[in-house]
Amino acid sequence: MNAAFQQTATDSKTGDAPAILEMRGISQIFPGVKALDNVSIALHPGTVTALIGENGAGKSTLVKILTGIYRPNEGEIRVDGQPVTFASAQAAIDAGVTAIHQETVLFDELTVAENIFLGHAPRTRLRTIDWQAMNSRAKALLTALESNIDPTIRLKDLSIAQRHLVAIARALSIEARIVIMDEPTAALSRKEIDDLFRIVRGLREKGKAILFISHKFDEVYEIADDFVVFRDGRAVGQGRLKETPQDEIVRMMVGRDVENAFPKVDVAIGGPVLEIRNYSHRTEFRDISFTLRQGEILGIYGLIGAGRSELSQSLFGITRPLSGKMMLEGREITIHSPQDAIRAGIVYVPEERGRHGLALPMPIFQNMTLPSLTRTSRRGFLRAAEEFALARKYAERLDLRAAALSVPVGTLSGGNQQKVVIGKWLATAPKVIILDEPTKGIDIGSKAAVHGFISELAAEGLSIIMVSSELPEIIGMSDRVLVMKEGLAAGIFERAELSPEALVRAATGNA
Amino acid sequence: MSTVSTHEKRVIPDRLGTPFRRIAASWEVLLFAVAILIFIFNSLASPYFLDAWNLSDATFNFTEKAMIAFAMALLVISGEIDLSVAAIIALASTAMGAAAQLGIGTPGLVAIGIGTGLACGIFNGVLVSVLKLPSIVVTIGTMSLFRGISYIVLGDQAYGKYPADFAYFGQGYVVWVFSFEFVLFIVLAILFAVLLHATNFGRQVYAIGNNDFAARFSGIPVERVKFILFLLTGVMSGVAAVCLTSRLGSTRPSIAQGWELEVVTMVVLGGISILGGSGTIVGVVIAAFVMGLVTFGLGLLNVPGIVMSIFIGLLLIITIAIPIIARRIKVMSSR
Amino acid sequence: MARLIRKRETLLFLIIVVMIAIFSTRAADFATPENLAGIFNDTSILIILALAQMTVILTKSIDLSVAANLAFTGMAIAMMNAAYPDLPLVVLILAAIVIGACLGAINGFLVWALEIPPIVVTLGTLTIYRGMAFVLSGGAWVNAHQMTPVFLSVPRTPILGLPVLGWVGIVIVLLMYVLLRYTQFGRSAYATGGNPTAAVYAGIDTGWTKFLAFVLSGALAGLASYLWVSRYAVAYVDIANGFELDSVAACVIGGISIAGGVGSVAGTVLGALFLGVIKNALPVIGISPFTQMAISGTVIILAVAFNARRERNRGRIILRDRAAAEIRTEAVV
Amino acid sequence: ADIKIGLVVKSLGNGFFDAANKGAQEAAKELGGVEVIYTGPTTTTAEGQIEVINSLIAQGVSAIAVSANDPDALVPALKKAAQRGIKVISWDSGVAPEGRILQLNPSSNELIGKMCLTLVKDHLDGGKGDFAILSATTTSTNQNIWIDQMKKQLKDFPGLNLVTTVYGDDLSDKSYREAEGLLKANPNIKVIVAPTTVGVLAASKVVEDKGLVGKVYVTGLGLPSEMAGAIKSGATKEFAIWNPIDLGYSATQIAYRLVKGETDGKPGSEIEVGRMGKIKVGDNGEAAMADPFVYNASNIDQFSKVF
Ligand SMILES: Nc1ncnc2c1ncn2[C@@H]1O[C@H](COP(=O)(O)OP(=O)(O)OP(=O)(O)O)[C@@H](O)[C@H]1O
Ligand SMILES: Nc1ncnc2c1ncn2[C@@H]1O[C@H](COP(=O)(O)OP(=O)(O)OP(=O)(O)O)[C@@H](O)[C@H]1O
Ligand SMILES: [Mg+2]
Ligand SMILES: [Mg+2]
Repeated sequence: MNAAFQQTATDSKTGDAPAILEMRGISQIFPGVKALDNVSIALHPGTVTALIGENGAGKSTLVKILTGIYRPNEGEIRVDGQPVTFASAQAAIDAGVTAIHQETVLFDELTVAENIFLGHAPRTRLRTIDWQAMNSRAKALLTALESNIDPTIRLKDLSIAQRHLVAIARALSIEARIVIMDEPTAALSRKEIDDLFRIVRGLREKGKAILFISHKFDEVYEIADDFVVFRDGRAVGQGRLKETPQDEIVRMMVGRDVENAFPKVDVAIGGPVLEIRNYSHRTEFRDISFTLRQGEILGIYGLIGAGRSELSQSLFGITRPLSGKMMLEGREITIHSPQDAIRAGIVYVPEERGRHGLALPMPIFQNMTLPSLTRTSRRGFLRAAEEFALARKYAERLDLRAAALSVPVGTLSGGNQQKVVIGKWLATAPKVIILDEPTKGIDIGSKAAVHGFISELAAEGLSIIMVSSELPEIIGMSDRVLVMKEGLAAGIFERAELSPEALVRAATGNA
Repeated sequence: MSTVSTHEKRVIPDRLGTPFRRIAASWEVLLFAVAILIFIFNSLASPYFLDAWNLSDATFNFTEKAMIAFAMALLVISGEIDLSVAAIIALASTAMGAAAQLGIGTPGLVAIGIGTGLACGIFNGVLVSVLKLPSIVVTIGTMSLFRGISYIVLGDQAYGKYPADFAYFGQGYVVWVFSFEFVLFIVLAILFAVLLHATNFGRQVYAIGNNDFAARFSGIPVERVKFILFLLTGVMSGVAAVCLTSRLGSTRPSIAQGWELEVVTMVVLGGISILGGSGTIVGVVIAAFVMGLVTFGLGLLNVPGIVMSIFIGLLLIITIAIPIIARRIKVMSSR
Repeated sequence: MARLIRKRETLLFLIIVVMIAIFSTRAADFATPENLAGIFNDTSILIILALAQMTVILTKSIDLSVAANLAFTGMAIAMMNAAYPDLPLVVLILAAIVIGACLGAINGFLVWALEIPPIVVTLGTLTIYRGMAFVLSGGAWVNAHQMTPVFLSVPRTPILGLPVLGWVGIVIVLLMYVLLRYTQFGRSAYATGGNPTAAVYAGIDTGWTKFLAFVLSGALAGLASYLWVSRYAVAYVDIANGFELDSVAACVIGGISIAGGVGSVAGTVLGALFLGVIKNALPVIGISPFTQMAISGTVIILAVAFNARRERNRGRIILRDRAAAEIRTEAVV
Repeated sequence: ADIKIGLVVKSLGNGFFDAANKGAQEAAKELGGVEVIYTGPTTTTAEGQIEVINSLIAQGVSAIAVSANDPDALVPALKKAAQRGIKVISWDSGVAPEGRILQLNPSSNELIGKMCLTLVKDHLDGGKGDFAILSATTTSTNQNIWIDQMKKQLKDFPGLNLVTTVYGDDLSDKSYREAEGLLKANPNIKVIVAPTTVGVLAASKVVEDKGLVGKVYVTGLGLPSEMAGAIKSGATKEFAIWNPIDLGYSATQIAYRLVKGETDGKPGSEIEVGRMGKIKVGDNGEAAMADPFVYNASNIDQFSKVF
């Protein structure tokens, strides 16, 4: 039996009152990934428990189990000491669990009030939905969050940050004893975070058990009482935050020295390769200029929704900028489509791997050769041997782990999927590679590999744009960093000037 | 070039399992088994079934629809659909009829028939891939529009008087019992199988159907491919119009009424996922035979057409449901 | 005001009004209240079927079997009426609703439990249900004189100038409005189609919701079958042939997104009325019967194009609002 | 049975053809050793009929008697049948001469056209006034012939004014709307004549619903069983139809004689048709059976039970 399990189950050294909710020996297996491995944790009333772990450690998976979206392969959940099964999301809600999910899973076409109250709307005496009560209660909830969003407008008319507030309001609208927050602050500015924390403290006083997930240590120390650290799907440590210094937690999280995760190699940086002048988009970004030199890694940092992905996609020809100039190796070019970009040697590794990067049901080799079919075919006819050869070359170079090259990409783990995406672009021999959140949702081993690989590509003379929301990644990997805020450039920082404080200040507009 | 990892090199095989096992587990094999069963049933049920000429006559039941189904299969794999195919036949046939009245010869008529199909395909293609409208509703619209034009032109009239040699496409035989239509069907089946399974274009069709974002992000000209597919479907409807018009020797605006759903049924029965991304031409070919065999077999027993369609409907639902149920049972027993 | 005009429904309503105005210049008494009531009455069945279709489309599905369901159910109750003239009408109407709902439940079950795509399921049941109508009747017709007078007369009895048929249409519209706006099921339907993942997260059983939508669609088709058979005083296998596409067209014209989750009862009703007005007007203003089909096709394409154009060109709010604000300040300066 | 005769109809589930089948079965029993295969498509399409004809050819029937959905489209299929030694005749709705040996008209087309006009005249006060035609689909062969005949003979009926012709496609709802539109657009119309049952039924429903009974009349060709309601409501005073039982009977008889080689069916020949006596084949290869018969309130009850 796992040591962590014994710890929680037997002597509940964390928390004072008996646990409201206990998870014992939970395992969750996805094709190719064991997202959770025999995890046991307990949540106590009046306590904020921080769940800490690297990307892909399994935090969100735990949340989804607790909210009835996944059914774990092994283990049991107890509420008030009674074993329960969360057969559906509704069952979890009925058992008193509410959650703010990491992705804002809401309804564009419904109103704000409805997004908040869907599934538990106030009813009239005739059991019909009471829109008036719903709107006024939604208004009250949003006001408590210091937001003046009109509850009757449709969600599609809100900004990303406002959507997050709606998601928070939704979680709070459910009368629950257990409140789970999966990175609720990621898209919020400092003021909104303060409002949220005020509410969290209120909940704690009312005796709710709160599970709080965040990558930001300052926030964790500010709001949480206890902590649990996940690494590679296992609970590797827990305790009281007051008694545990940050570097100890970081060590548990990463399992080794942090610097290793960012094997930045110093390379000689050459002349300008890509110059962007006054790039503007009608609605997404405005007036962006920068220069990318050979062998350079240009980081782009910002809050979620700052417009980084849109900027990257317009460089790749997915969306068209309204105005601005692009120069590649000194020549001005215009890019109308991804085909143009690929021909010019600019490629893009998208943020949403599953949605934009891969055709998940198709085999690995077919995904790998998709942009370079002209290389593996003759006169438009496919040649399987050539395709396998090309796929094998990059699979081996990236140390891809797969049962065969003909298995669907969807069966691979996140890190290996990312390798396929990167591999398919390397096969086109690009000059500039744009990586949008290259390590999002990738497990720790693959992550270091991806970082090492990025460094190596730079060393080979490739120019790299790396969009990332992760400060350590940005700081660890970039030669220079462009910070974006609400679609505008908020500053460019040289490597020497990089510090978490400076970047966050630029990205949020306050300290 | 060095590798990043310090791991020793592992060899990833190209494929898993033997070719035989891969094929044995496929939809096409299931469907083929169904076809064989129906064949056996038919031979037992009717003494007239096993006769070369009778079987040859029976192929006319499906050859024209199957020609459209090949193109429709590609379209459905790419995630689109065209419900206007039968209306295109009507319009193309009307155009040929009008031309025939003007004394235009057979080659001209064929060109006009296929050309009309092409024009209709382009029209659909523009609406879907340039204006980005949802194909299922757009083609419900063009379905009325195309046939409507036929009605405006022909009204209660009919075109007849096609040149004598025009009859060859629908009534001629290449060798022995093999009709021109059947031979064309086989040739087109091979062409479409090659196009879908052995060319870059076919690969792009699959990629678009599996994930058209990812396809776009991989530099595939998604709109252009879809446009070409609509155009191809239009052309194939034009070809089917030539065959059908030649076979009937007359044109009325109500020609080929209701064929769109039969073509879609054939495509779906052939194992093409209506959600896009998977399926093969072999499947469609077998489905064409299955539908032809069911219709002909029941026809020999003088079962009314509408009762046959019950069988086709059941066949459709059951053959789609079987693999799903089988998978369920497998998952349940593995739990 | 600006917001009012921006609404699709208002626009569609205006278009219908303009159409009626144009038609009445060609046919003098086209715009009289009696005639308009007549058109509404005539369109009621399409409205009911379109509302049935809408509920299903909202959940990201489609029901191509509504018309076949109508044909089978209509045949079944017409035969019941002919065979047992003593059965009270209420029983027959209930039977129609129940039979329709059962056929809908078969669709719903296949979609829910086996997760077969709805278009495949209903493509199959479309032929099966109509075929069953043939098997049931042996192809024979049930004619007016075989039906009881009550069976025939109730929907055409006028109340306040509008026949009961029209009133049934109005009641169904109101019920559907309440159902979709004020009940858990209605909102679940929007959620299921609007964002299936989010719906699951919100505790909605999306499969069950689809099932219910199909059952409802079937029940409404069943009700429509009685209205149809009684209105046209005949039942045969081919009744309402092709009506499934009309019902989809009405939804699309009314702004229901075929991708699910978007649309309103008012839109659907207006979409159906739009088709109804055209269908009724063309014969009256002497448009050749042969051009009618092309006209309705063109109208559908234009409606789809129009709806889609309004959906596009959305961006993120921050810059959009900023751009709008700048334009406004520029205008002031 | 050693002689199999395929009786192919425009569509199954049509009362008229079911009645014709009754007659055909009667003839078969009378002749002995004959099996009649009653078949047809379920919707009135030529493509459907071709499939049915192909399966009859495959079954090796001795004769095919067809009522065609399209006079030209069936010709190739029927020629193929003839090549395989099958005797082909058409009845009711004809096939182009190349496709058949002879065509058996239920009555002569002139007579039917005249009958329709007479019915209209009888419904009009003083035999004068406006009327309109509500037909089936725009492609139905015999309806079109009859409408042609009516137009040709209109000069013999001074005072009758044909306003327009509309098509209800043999769909109840479309016919209903067309009839409604007709009356709205042309308030002077006093009679609607529909040479198809669906049309007469739909138009009489409109007359009834609009409260126009006694002001506007509907007449035309229809089956007594289907028309009984319209007569009862008063929307229709009288209508006509030939006897479909006799038609099916005669078609079967003729097919039998052709198979037996008792006649070649060439123009000018006379064919023995059992209880119907002799039928003479005209110069155009067409034969006519008998005059249409008029039904009204006095005899409708009796006949609506028969067909
Ligand atoms: N539906 C799924 N199918 C397959 N693999 C999955 C699925 N969901 C999660 N995973 C994998 O499980 C692992 C844990 O993912 P999870 O989202 O729980 O991480 P996380 O700790 O929340 O990371 P982050 O901090 O980035 O949110 C990852 O390797 C991820 O790729
Ligand atoms: N107000 C908004 N309304 C609708 N969609 C939005 C809005 N803001 C952002 N988005 C969408 O959210 C996604 C994230 O925004 P974007 O990619 O431009 O920003 P980012 O800085 O890259 O953030 P991320 O960290 O999510 O990558 C994009 O797909 C964008 O279109
Ligand atoms: Mg997470
Ligand atoms: Mg992004």
